[in-house]
Amino acid sequence: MRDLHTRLQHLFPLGELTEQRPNLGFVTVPAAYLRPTLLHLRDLEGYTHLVLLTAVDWLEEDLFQLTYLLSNRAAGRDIGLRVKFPRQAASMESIHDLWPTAATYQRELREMFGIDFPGSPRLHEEFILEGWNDIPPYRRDFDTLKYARANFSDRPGRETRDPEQHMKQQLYPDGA
Amino acid sequence: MNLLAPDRSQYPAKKADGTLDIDLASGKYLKLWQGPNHPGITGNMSVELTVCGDEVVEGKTHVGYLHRGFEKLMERRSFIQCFPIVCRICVPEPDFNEYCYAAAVEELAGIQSPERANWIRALILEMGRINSYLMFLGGQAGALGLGVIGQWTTYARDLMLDRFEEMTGARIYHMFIMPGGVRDSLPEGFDARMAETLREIESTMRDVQDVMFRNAVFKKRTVGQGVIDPAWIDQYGVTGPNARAAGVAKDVRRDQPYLVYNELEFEPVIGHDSDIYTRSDVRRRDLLMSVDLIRQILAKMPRSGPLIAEMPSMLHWKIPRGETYVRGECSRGEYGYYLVTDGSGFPRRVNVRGPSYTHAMALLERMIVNINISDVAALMVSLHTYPPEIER
Amino acid sequence: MEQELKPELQKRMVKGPDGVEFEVEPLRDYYCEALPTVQHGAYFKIVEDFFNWARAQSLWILGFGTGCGAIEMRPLMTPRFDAYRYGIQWRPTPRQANLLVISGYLSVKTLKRAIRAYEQMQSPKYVVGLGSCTINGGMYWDSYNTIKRLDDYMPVDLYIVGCMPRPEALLAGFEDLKKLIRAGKAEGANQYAEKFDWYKSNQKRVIHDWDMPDYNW
Amino acid sequence: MSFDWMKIPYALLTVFIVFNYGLLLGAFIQKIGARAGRRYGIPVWQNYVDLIKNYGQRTSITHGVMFYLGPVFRLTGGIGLLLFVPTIYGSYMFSNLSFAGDLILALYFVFFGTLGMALGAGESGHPHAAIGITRGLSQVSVAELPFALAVFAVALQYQTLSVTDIVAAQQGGVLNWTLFTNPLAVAAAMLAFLGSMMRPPFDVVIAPQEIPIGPPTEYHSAYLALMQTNRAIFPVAKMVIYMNLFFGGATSWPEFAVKVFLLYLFSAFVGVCFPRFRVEQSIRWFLIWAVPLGVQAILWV
Repeated sequence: MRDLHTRLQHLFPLGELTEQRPNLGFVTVPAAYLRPTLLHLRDLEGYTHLVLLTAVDWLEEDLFQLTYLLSNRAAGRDIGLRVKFPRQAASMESIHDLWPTAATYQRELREMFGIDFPGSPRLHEEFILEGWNDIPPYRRDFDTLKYARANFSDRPGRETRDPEQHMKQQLYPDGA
Repeated sequence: MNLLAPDRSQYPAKKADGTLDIDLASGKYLKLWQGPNHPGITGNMSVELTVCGDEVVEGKTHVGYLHRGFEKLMERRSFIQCFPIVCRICVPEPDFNEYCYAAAVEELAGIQSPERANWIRALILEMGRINSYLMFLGGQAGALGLGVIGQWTTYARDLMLDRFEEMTGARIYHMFIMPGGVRDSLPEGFDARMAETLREIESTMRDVQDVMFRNAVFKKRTVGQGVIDPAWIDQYGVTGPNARAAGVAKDVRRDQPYLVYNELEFEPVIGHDSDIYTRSDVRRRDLLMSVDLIRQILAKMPRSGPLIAEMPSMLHWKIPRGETYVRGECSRGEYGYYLVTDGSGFPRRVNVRGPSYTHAMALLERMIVNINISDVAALMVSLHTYPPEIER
Repeated sequence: MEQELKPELQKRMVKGPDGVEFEVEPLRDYYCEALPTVQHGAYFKIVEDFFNWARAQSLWILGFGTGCGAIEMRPLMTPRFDAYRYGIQWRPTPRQANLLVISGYLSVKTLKRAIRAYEQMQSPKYVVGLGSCTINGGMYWDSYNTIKRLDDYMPVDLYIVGCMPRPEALLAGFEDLKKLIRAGKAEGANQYAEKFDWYKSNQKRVIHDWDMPDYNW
Repeated sequence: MSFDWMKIPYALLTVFIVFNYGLLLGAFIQKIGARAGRRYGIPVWQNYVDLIKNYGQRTSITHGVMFYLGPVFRLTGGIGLLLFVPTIYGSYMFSNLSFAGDLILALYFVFFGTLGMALGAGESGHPHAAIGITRGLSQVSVAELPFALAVFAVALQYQTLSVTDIVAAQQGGVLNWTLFTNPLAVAAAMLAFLGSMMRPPFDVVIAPQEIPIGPPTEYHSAYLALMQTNRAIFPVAKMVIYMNLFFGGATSWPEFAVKVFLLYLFSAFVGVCFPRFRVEQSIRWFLIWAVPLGVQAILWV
């Protein structure tokens, strides 16, 4: 993993490598260098399999993180490319021409996070949700419980207990 | 026969942006929805077909009918509270969710699951694989009108569910592989009953081979149909039996051995023709290999030792900041969990990578073009797609 | 909340294959707009009882697996449990079915399809809610995309609890449903017609892009 | 010759017997299919209950006149077919109107129901019904071809078009049956028989998976009940024709029951263990296997 990172660092301004396992590493890539890095990894280093493309919402830092996870089957190694960019007017380059299947991931991210991928096919069609009228649901500032309470009626009789309090009462009824 | 060959000249022209120019009002094309309420569809999803005569011109997969927002729900549940809901992501083979989630959590929390638990985990995963394949074989035959195979394999699956039940207490959702280890050991006399079940499954598979795989009509419908070009495998992220049927020995159990697969003897099953028939055949042979693996596991597994690692208090369990990806080879392909933690007691982000995600969307839409309407169901089943892991 | 209709549902001029132009208004042309009415049974009680007996002995389930509970329907059709013995059969089209089994949680997107399937079924028709998630949300009580109470949206005759219910529970549930039908108590279709406005307002509160007629069959 | 009015109640009695026999037979065959899957299957009386339930449905909607007439045509086809051939040879009560009809009429009735169905299902407006109809018509037409050839072979062989005369010619021992006097024609006709029974491998028309469920997609309640009635009568009527033409007819009800049951069983056995052909595959199959047999049968004669 280290040698690959050193090789890549000569070509692209990469961040530090986080070596999660001997065969899995994560590295931060500036958004502008994502495409050349992906191409390099795919065509020269044998990382041909796009395992997944997903986003993480760092609300506190006001950042979105996209993770492109590539796999090299022959070497049994995976590398995750992290791309961070501001949450406002979130937009990212589409990679559906590198991997056709990425279009599906990008459709999902568009719908669930509101990240735009200009040029990706069928991007604006509804993917999972239908008639959604709130902010994209996977964003951290979307409160699913509040939405569920507002939209769906409860059946009376259901109790929700805080696990900590409940266990305290069950195990230490005297308040020890 | 030329009379029956489709006249391709009438197919729609491509527009500049790559989409097809389909004028429904011209009467040449018909829009046809296969699903969500349709027996020839795998689970609750739908394919929007545009057909010209009997040939499909364009197909669009629509999913989202089973979306429950797991990834969001898990963000507001503590690590241990997530454990009972992850298995609900995938019904025919729920154990992979439990394993991948547990392994990801253990890795980030620095917990080592005990040796014996790993063997039991591998056993459960292989049992789940057999179940899933049995469902598949029934579905594949059923999609072509051979209902009797489904009866036999579902019966065999019921036997396997009995083993699950005596082991975990549940038929479908076992909630057995928890972060840190497994819940319980094997019940008494499990080995003997398991051996009996495996024998029964093998005899069912012999019948299935006779009636299904040696059947002239079945061959006629499936050989040469729905071929996955090996070049598509990387482009579309094809994994599992779908890739193995195309001659690419993609098997996470061999490529990146997890649990105890290092100590087991097996060779990934591969096929060469990459058509519907080969994919079914690869799965059948893979099933028999799983039977063999279960025998190996039962023979080699340690019978004593801890089942669960020392765990921190579940109520105040916090995991330091980190991210990881854990994968396993489920019956449909590569199943993986991408887990991000931020130092709190809740996952920051969980992303489930189901194999059907790529198979049922981009790949299916590519493969469905130019096939006969009657083959749509067979093609879709042969990819072994399962919608809940697409939309979660 | 009025929404823009999808292009395929808008009123438009269409040129047919024979070159004649005609106007199409899909919502009006393709659907029947009549609202459901309360259907009374046969005039003689004994005839109605006889029909009810037949209805109970011949339950045709719509093969629509709305959720994960559908996986336990397979064992019901196969040797171990064999529900055919009890006159329970599966039909692929809603027109011919009289029992809609909501097999588990309903996402909003599926709810829309389930309502349509329900409305296309012919009276008398029955609904069985399967699993805890149809009763009060179950595991998905805080999910933004699944409904919590099925009986807000369609008249449910029977709930079968469990997550997921075992095939034995399903068989017992169907036997109970038969008792209800024989006793003439399973009048969900009439209930739906009577409280139609209430059901519709509930449904429209959840389904935000309502792009079909109120009652379509 | 003045019309014998007593024929009418007798004919109705025939229809009634055949109807009940058809319902029970259908259930029996389903049970046999279920046994292959190691199940018990439906109770024997299930078809009656289904029928009553469907007649007892409270609502039904129509899509137009043809939609209503479709099942009626189909039923007419079934009953017509039954009435114009002698159900029981030599019996005054149950040879029905066979004095009037001949083979050509019977052939026509076999097709009549399907055509009526096509019009009716077409009006239902459901695309699945339309697709089912296209498949059904093309498949039935091709399946009819070897049957027609076989029928002509038989007609040439016995130098008559009257079904009664053909049966009469086959009396007096098993070896007089067409089965032994003209085996090629029988083979061709039996292959056609498979094709017209709507069982696998030739049931893509009503296949639930390939497209649900073909022509009856929109049919429900009483319409469906009418079709079920026909489904009880029509196969039996068709088998009566086969029995008369190729297997020596029946001289009594028990003989009739056994022969029809065996014929039905033949198609069920094939059906249980085969998946379906696609339409163009089944057409090709008929053209390659069945039609040459039919042609040879004619040449043989």
